Amino acid sequence: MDVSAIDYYANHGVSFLHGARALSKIIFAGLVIASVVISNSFYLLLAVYFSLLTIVIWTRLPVLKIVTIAAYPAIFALIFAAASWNGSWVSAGVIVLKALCASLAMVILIVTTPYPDVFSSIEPVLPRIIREGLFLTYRSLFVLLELTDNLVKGLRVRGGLTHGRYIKNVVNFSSGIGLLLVRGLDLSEKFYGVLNVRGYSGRISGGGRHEKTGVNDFTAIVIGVLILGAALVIKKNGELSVYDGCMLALSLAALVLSTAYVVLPNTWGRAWKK
Amino acid sequence: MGESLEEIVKVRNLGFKYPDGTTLKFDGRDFTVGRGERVVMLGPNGSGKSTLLSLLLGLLKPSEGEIEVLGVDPSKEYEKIRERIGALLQNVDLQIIAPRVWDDVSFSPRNYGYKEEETARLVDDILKKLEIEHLKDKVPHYLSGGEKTKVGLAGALVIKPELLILDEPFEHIDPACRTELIKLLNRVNKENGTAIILSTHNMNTVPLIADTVYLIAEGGNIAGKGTPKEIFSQVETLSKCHIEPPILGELFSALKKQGVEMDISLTVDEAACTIANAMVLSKNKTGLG
Amino acid sequence: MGESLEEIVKVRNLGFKYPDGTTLKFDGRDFTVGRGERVVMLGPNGSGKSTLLSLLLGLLKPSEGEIEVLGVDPSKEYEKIRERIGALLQNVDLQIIAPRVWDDVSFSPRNYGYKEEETARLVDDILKKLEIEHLKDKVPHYLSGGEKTKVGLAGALVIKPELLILDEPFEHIDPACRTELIKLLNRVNKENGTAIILSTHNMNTVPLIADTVYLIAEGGNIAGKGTPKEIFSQVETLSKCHIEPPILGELFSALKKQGVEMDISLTVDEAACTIANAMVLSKNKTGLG
Amino acid sequence: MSHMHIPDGVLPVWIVTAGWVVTALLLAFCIKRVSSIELKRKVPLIGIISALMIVGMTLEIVPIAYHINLTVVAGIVLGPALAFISVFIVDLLISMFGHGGVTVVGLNTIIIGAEAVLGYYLFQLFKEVMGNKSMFWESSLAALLSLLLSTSIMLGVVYISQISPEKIESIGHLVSGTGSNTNGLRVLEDGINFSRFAKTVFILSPLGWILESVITGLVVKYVFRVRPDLILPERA
Ligand SMILES: Nc1ncnc2c1ncn2[C@@H]1O[C@H](COP(=O)(O)OP(=O)(O)OP(=O)(O)O)[C@@H](O)[C@H]1O
Ligand SMILES: Nc1ncnc2c1ncn2[C@@H]1O[C@H](COP(=O)(O)OP(=O)(O)OP(=O)(O)O)[C@@H](O)[C@H]1O
Ligand SMILES: [Mg+2]
Ligand SMILES: [Mg+2]
Repeated sequence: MDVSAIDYYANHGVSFLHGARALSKIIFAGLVIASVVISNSFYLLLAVYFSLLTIVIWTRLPVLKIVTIAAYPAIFALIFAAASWNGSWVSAGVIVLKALCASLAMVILIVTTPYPDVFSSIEPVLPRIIREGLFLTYRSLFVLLELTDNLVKGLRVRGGLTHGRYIKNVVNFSSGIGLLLVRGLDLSEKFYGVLNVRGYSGRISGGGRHEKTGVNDFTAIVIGVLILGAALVIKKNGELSVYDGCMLALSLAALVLSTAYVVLPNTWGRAWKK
Repeated sequence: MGESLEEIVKVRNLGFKYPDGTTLKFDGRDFTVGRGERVVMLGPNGSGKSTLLSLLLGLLKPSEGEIEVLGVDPSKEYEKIRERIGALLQNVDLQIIAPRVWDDVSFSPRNYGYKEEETARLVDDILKKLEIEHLKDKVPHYLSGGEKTKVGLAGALVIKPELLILDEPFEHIDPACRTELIKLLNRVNKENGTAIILSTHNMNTVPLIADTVYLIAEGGNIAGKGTPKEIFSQVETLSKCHIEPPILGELFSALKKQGVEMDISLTVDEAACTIANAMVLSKNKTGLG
Repeated sequence: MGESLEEIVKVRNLGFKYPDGTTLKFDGRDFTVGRGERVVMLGPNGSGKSTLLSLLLGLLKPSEGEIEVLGVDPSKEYEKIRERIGALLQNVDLQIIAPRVWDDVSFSPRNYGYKEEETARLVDDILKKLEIEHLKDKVPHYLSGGEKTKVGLAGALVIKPELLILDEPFEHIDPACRTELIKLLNRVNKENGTAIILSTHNMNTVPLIADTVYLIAEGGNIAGKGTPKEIFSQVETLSKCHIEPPILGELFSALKKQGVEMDISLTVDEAACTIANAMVLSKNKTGLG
Repeated sequence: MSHMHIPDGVLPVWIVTAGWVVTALLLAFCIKRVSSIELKRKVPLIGIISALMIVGMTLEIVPIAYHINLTVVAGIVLGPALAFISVFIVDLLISMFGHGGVTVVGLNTIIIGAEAVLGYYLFQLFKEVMGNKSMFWESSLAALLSLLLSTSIMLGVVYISQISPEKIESIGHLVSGTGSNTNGLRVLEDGINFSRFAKTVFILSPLGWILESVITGLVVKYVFRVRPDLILPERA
């Protein structure tokens, strides 16, 4: 979970998804997750994953990094898969793919949408303390990340983290976390002062920016609808119908073509430019 | 200067005690700020500058003495005057709370219930004035130190306050940026008649930004008050407050020691004039004699 | 000075790229530090001073170029030399790790496996030298800014390093404390032959603490190298780096503009001498003429 | 991996929904309790502690899945109601970062929130009983126990999820049919072998528990030495 990288991509990317409104992308992610939840077809899930990969490639962000970030829940899914092992790789694959697809859909949302926009879109359904808490958490997160960076540097320079001396490292590291906590509480006092002085009465964000709905939003939602549609069709017709094969072939083709078009002219590493 | 002005801040015999027992007593002299006055507070680390500013902002409640800001007691009725005060606390990083620069600068007007168009107009105005329009949609953690200071300042200035309170605004920013900031503050002071109270450890900026200087000694004691020139010639009080005069002040005292007596000037241009004149004079004098 | 000394830091064509793509190239000139040399880095916000210091400390891995500190590549073998280097990074607050001052100052020797008596002796020594013995049992959290800086410095100096690296050590501390700190650093430099590399935005301290000054321009470019006097007379390079010369430098250029030409002096005493002499001279000249 | 973030799509819809409902109710209860206190002061506090938990999660001690959570520390510093709210915020945020499931934010909040709340009460209890000077043992034991309990809750959730109405039939079918695992636990056709799942979790988790509780102990000990007012009940 590389928060700084995620945030940086969201704020500095230029793809069609970056140009879409937050709400459209939330709907897109919702549709994908809905299809993941209802579907038990290995082939369909694989097709969904390929489609999502295609989208990641089209965002022109570092593909490997994003896929790695989104792969985290797969570790837990693997435990579930191992526990429900019935001799079939396919059903294990279904569990892992479900986790992978859902998480990649969320990551696509968050690496293409700056957080204020995401939060503003879900604001209406949240109680005030959580809404404000979300904004301040995110703001504090970056202040703390910088402090953490400083702290780790300090520990290393002063011999507090040494290769191979695990116990000492853990003790020193814990002191560091304690220090961070104490500093953090000071910071919260200061935030409180600032809120007070600036007349806080329950409005931290200025709401979403007034963006226009455009072709990008349409594209995002249509992709989502198509995926959900496919899931529904397959659910109705049972697994391993002709549809599965079609979906898989289609998504694979899209993936290969996109890779050829977007990535190969550059190189894997250079696809992302500042 | 400042004597005949309406006093918008009055502090008398103020005392404050932190929960851990640290006690500060701002006695010795009254602390007053006139309308449109530019006041600088100097004092050693831990003398209580930030504490005094927090008291003025109603963030702390005095344990004794009187305090009046824009006619009310800030610890009781800050809400009444908060729309007339802008503030920038120590550590700008924490000053910026909202997720985007525009949201942050518009924070106060939105919370004070200004109309949407009014807010937009005020924000655009101040962003233009501070030349940071291009930062409008940025997320604060991608701003540089100087930019953060400016955004914080924009948030404080957006409601055209009568009083601006700044705690060490010049730390961590490079000299070029500092000079720009000083110009900006002076412009705001002149155009809107905004009074400014600020604390700093940078003595050389003092002559550029202060009408009146207050010296705070250890424990909060208000040990001196005067124009920069007056203050920086009170060598004893200064050393009592662990303060060194700005370089030019030191230069003139060093010259005095060497037998060259001149009027103290604290800005470079003035000082150059003084010295050049003195040379010409001494030439002439010898020439005459 | 410094040319004939053994070079303990050598940096050539160094480049570094942050994960987000920000690229710094420390080119234009080699960056070298001799044994016992006092080096100051100046540059605008975001020019890469802190990055360069982190590279020297092996905290970051260069993406290109060569870097050698005390004979080894710090990004690979920092553990070999770390007992010979002391460092204090930007933001002292987070460098004071242990819950008591004594624990903190003894942090490095304890982690490097020094014997107990040895550690105790070293710590007592440095506390005495910095005159902060009375803080021994205090919780660092409650110390003043200046005291914190001193404790941090004690923690860096306790192992008698050959090289001391300080990132903006003078921020947030009052002038008296700053002067004291400068004295202290100069004493350590003289007594132990410790080389010092520091970055600062406070131009007026530079002449007091620097043998050599490096100017870093935007993007890491090493735009200038020289003694403080040399550097501060290169007006063009300075303005390229958004740096203003120290007040005395400005004074002498202002005097020059007014037709009074003198050698630039950057410390108060020197400047006073120069000016006093010039006056006497001009008197004499006119007297003679 | 001191606790598990349940991923999306592995549990049946009904229990996921139930998780949201229960979390919503608990949140409503907590918010009600908090809003009587001054909200303006609490929001930045929640923000900072939630951020600290997320920072903890980004610092992987043993690579891949062992990171610290600081939930018990959050519980001790914030008290139960605020800690629960804070855990919800953390879960919501990390689900966006692809770190845990989205649909299961409700369930995960219950599990991890329980950890924080239990941590708080256990710590208070041990503090009374043990009266240790350094707070190390109190807090690390509290952490260890609450991790054990929250893992049990998680296992409970997974177990309950097996008893879905639609599965009841198949259970009957199984019992009469091909028979079950040797240890007598139910093996569901499409579901999870619960005993195998529990075993895996109990094999993988203890390393995480121990790390987390040692670090919790050390952190609390540190905070207690530096700012005892944050740990002791006198705090405002
Ligand atoms: N929250 C606090 N609890 C206890 N003591 C405090 C607190 N904040 C400040 N103090 C103490 O009050 C005194 C005044 O502190 P203050 O921050 O006002 O000084 P200052 O003049 O702003 O110093 P600096 O120049 O370092 O910013 C100091 O002795 C300080 O240690
Ligand atoms: N962790 C980071 N990730 C990305 N970019 C960074 C990071 N740290 C620094 N930078 C960027 O690298 C450049 C150099 O930063 P650095 O902190 O070295 O500057 P500096 O000279 O120390 O500035 P200052 O005088 O403000 O301390 C800046 O543009 C900065 O934004
Ligand atoms: Mg202060
Ligand atoms: Mg720096």
